[in-house]
Amino acid sequence: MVGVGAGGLASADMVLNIGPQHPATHGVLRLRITLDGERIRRAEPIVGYMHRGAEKLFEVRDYRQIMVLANRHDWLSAFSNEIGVALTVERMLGMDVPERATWTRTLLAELNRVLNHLMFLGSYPLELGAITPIFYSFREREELQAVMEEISGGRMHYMFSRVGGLRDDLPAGWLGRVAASIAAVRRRLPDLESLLVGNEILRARTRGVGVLSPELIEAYGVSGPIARASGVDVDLRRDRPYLAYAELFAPGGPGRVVVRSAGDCLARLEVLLEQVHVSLDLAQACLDRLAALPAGPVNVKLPKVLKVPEGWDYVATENPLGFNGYYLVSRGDKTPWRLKLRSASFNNVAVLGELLPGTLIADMVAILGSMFFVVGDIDK
Amino acid sequence: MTMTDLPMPRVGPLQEATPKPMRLILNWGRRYSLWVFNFGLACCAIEFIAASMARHDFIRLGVIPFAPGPRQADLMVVSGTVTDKMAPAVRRLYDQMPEPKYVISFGACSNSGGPYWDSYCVTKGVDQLIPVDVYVPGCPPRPEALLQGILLLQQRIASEQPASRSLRKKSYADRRAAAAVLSRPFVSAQDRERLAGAPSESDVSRGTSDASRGTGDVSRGTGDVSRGSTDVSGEA
Amino acid sequence: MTVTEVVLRCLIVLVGFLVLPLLIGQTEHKLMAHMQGRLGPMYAGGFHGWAQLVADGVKFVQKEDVVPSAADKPVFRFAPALALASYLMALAVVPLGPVTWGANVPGSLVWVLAVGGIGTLGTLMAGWSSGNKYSLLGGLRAAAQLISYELPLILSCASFAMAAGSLSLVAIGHAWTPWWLIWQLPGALVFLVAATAELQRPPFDMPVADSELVFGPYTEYTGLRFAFFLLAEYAGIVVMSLLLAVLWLGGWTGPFDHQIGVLWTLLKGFGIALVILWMRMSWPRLREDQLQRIAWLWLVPLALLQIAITAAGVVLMSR
Amino acid sequence: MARQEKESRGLVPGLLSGMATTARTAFRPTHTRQYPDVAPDLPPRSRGVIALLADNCTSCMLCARECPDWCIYIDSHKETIPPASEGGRPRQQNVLDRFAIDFSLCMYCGICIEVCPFDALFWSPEFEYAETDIRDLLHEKERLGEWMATVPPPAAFEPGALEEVVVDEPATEEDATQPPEATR
Repeated sequence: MVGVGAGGLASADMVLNIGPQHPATHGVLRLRITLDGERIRRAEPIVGYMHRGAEKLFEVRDYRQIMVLANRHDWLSAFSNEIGVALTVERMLGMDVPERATWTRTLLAELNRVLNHLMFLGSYPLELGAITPIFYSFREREELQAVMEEISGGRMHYMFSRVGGLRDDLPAGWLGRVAASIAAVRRRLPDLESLLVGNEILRARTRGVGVLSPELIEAYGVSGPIARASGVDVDLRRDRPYLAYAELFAPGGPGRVVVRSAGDCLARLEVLLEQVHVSLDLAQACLDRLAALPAGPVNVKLPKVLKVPEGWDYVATENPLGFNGYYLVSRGDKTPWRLKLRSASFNNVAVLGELLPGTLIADMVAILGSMFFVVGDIDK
Repeated sequence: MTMTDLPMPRVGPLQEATPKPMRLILNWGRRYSLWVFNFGLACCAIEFIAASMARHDFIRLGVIPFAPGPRQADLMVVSGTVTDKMAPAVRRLYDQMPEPKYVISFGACSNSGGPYWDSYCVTKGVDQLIPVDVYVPGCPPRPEALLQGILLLQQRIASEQPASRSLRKKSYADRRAAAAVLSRPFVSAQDRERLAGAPSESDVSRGTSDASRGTGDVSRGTGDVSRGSTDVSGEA
Repeated sequence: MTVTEVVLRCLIVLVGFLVLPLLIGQTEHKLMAHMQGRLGPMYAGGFHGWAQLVADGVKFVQKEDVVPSAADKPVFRFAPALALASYLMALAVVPLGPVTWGANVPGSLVWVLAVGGIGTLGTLMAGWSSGNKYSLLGGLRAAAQLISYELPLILSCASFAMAAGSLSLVAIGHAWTPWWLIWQLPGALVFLVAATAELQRPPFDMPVADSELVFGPYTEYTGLRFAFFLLAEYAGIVVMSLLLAVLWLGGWTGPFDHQIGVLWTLLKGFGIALVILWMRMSWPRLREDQLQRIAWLWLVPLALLQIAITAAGVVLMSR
Repeated sequence: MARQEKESRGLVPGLLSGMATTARTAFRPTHTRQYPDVAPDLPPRSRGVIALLADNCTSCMLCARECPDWCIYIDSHKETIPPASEGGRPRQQNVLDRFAIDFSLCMYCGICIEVCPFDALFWSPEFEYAETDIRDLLHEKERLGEWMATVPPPAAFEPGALEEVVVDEPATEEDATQPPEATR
């Protein structure tokens, strides 16, 4: 027990606002915590500061315009969001996507996953006080973003996938440059790992802190690396494969699901670190396959005005932060009647209310940093 | 528009006595020591962080990102979507910053609402809340675009007169406004005589491209100032 | 010691007090930059941004003088002066050479440690008077940390004093022998860790942890007062590294020490300051209770062990 | 593949290996590209600014209609051209008066460029047009024409692409080899 002995000074609880604008919260999550000294009694995440009403805007946009808006709610995995919308519409239209497009999409999705994880591998130690890891992880991000920009034109919002495939074909010599950048990232990753893995101070700050039990994960619908760090072995890329994951996650393929059982902050960090390696293997496998594929188109000729037949559909994809579901209801005209996004961060943050009581403020920062979430993904 | 002279506000002890060479040193100091306050909201915040990282490293220009809070900062880079729920926080943080302060609006969302221009809960442009010095276009803009915006701001600081900065205290529609906004008439000179010359032409042109819009008759802000909210209130 | 000599020495100490921290600050900028694969300040002042901290100073002078309404005004205004004065007085007695010192009082080691305590008071005053919850938390953390790290600091200094048989830093400097490097090693390590905690430098910067409590006790400070607190932090690094250089690395002893003794002390102090800066760039920060645990379960026993070794050594050598 | 969990490590190595890494990085060359002095090398497809080829534009308003942000303002009027040879019919022609893109609103999605049937709009990697006044971000057609000079030639495609994907001039063989650099 820390600080004043039990039943010591009669001290009233202090309500502290870890504000909408606070260095620890990525962006604008607000936490109202009730403190007794430095120990947290009650914690309540207040969301909505980044709610931009994207789902309402979807109702007045046609499917291409939705695609370029749907990638902005989780701004660290923009391409994976675009694929979600594309897959939903393609399944409702019964359209089959050319093989080269599917493999390129899988390659770009995995590169986007590495970019997402690298961001958190940099920002989480920053909250624990280590300044240097974020510089190394962003050096790797710049490497991959140069390649993504070459094919799509954008560094963060690629707007590159369309219903039925991709917007353009691959630029000349691009596959070689992707292979070179993957090799460069793999070569420099040990620098970042040496600052994280085995660092006694980091281990002291995160081992056994913020343990997330599998029951809590089931109760709150937490998904993604956070769930896998607590032993819940679920990964949509393997359990309900989409794009080209069926072949990649087949036994003997490069894909494997990284699981830890400890469920504390350090386990979440380790899952993230190992998933970067897995995603780099997957990207390399996609590269080899793309080089071997015969020449073929990258998208399907679309009608002048794309109308989705009446009905509804739900597609869930494995976004870097967790399950990302798209529930599309169409009344058969140019714009959807309703497009609901089920985003991973909303559930991941909801579990904070259960996890934080009883911890210290320093632990609160460690837990908050280890629940990998993007505020836009919460509020959409 | 008559320029009302204003009492010189208390802005740091050395502001009043500014003979010319002294002013150059003061401007040089303010120019190369812009403590930026990491006011990241949305996707542009990631590009703002990328601009402070190894590849682009805006510390080279003297912009130091380690300002922990608004009190220690003098450059506020608004990067990301300013929603109506976040607007009071933006305004408050701006007020908490000590006086010689500058604002860069980074990205389409903070310039004018960007992709969320028709959203029910997004503030269409952060300059409705706080006076903005430099607008950086892009969605999200490249980190180099932020560096160019900072260079532009630094040139303005270098040529700044203490008097012009003192106008900042003047309120504009009960909001503190940038000297730049106040010290020049809303309708620029050549616009005014163009308006006087062919009154119908610019309104007609705005009208036709609206009429041809076709997909819905949302009437966009049709004033000469491209967005409705900071419309010309007729005191040209 | 004529009056002019005293005034001259005070001026030199003041100039040293204003220049050395800027040097350390600029070194931190460039060292941190190159350790993170980037260039650091380049444009301020032309060649490699040498004038970055001068530009910071010039800008902080022009900032608005903000005193929060909820603040306890007189205490709020006076806190930075206290933090700064403590390190100024400490620097006065740290000898750079056999004759180059600000003041040569017999108990100069005790003086340095006593004056260090005032810095704690300054931080606590800043935390309490700012009328901001984060400052309050930061201030209390700072107080707990600084008090619990006074003890290991004093114990390790005691062992140096015992080894030299005198409390005067100049005498300790004279009594230094290379044998001390091994003999006083644990004491030096305890001193280094305790000094880093005393200065609230990473990995012990919980009170000013920017990701938890915005900037701890200094959250509400702007302009010149904030610059004073920054200057105090860097001045602290200068004082502590020079102190360790004099105590453990023998200050001005080294080849040609008669001619360039002072240079040796500065070089050794700069080396130790580099280690303190280096720690900031490589390690995360500890948690508050772990910090206390290290102080009481690791540093104090180690310092006591060191005193036992020193005592044994002194007894053996005196026979 | 990943380094296995080193549970039983001594106290010091983890901390020292971190310090060793930062020290090693300190002596390696830095990654900084000094922007104002060194221009960044941008890929040809980089979405910096939209350039307008005014004489291709027939003011069909497709781009203005498809743009999600409605940030394109077009104004034109009809002119009748006297018959080329006598006895012919006078022709109607759309003359472009005003073509403005408001870059403070634009979300750089590229739908207008994709949807333009007459190839009048192009991407240019140019990005240095920050303004101190938001109204200057409204680029009229003269300014958009100026950006045309910075538009790179269309990039060649990967050999895997189908040949019949026709670009406005067929991707000849020789520029498929060397990676196309932007003209900046």
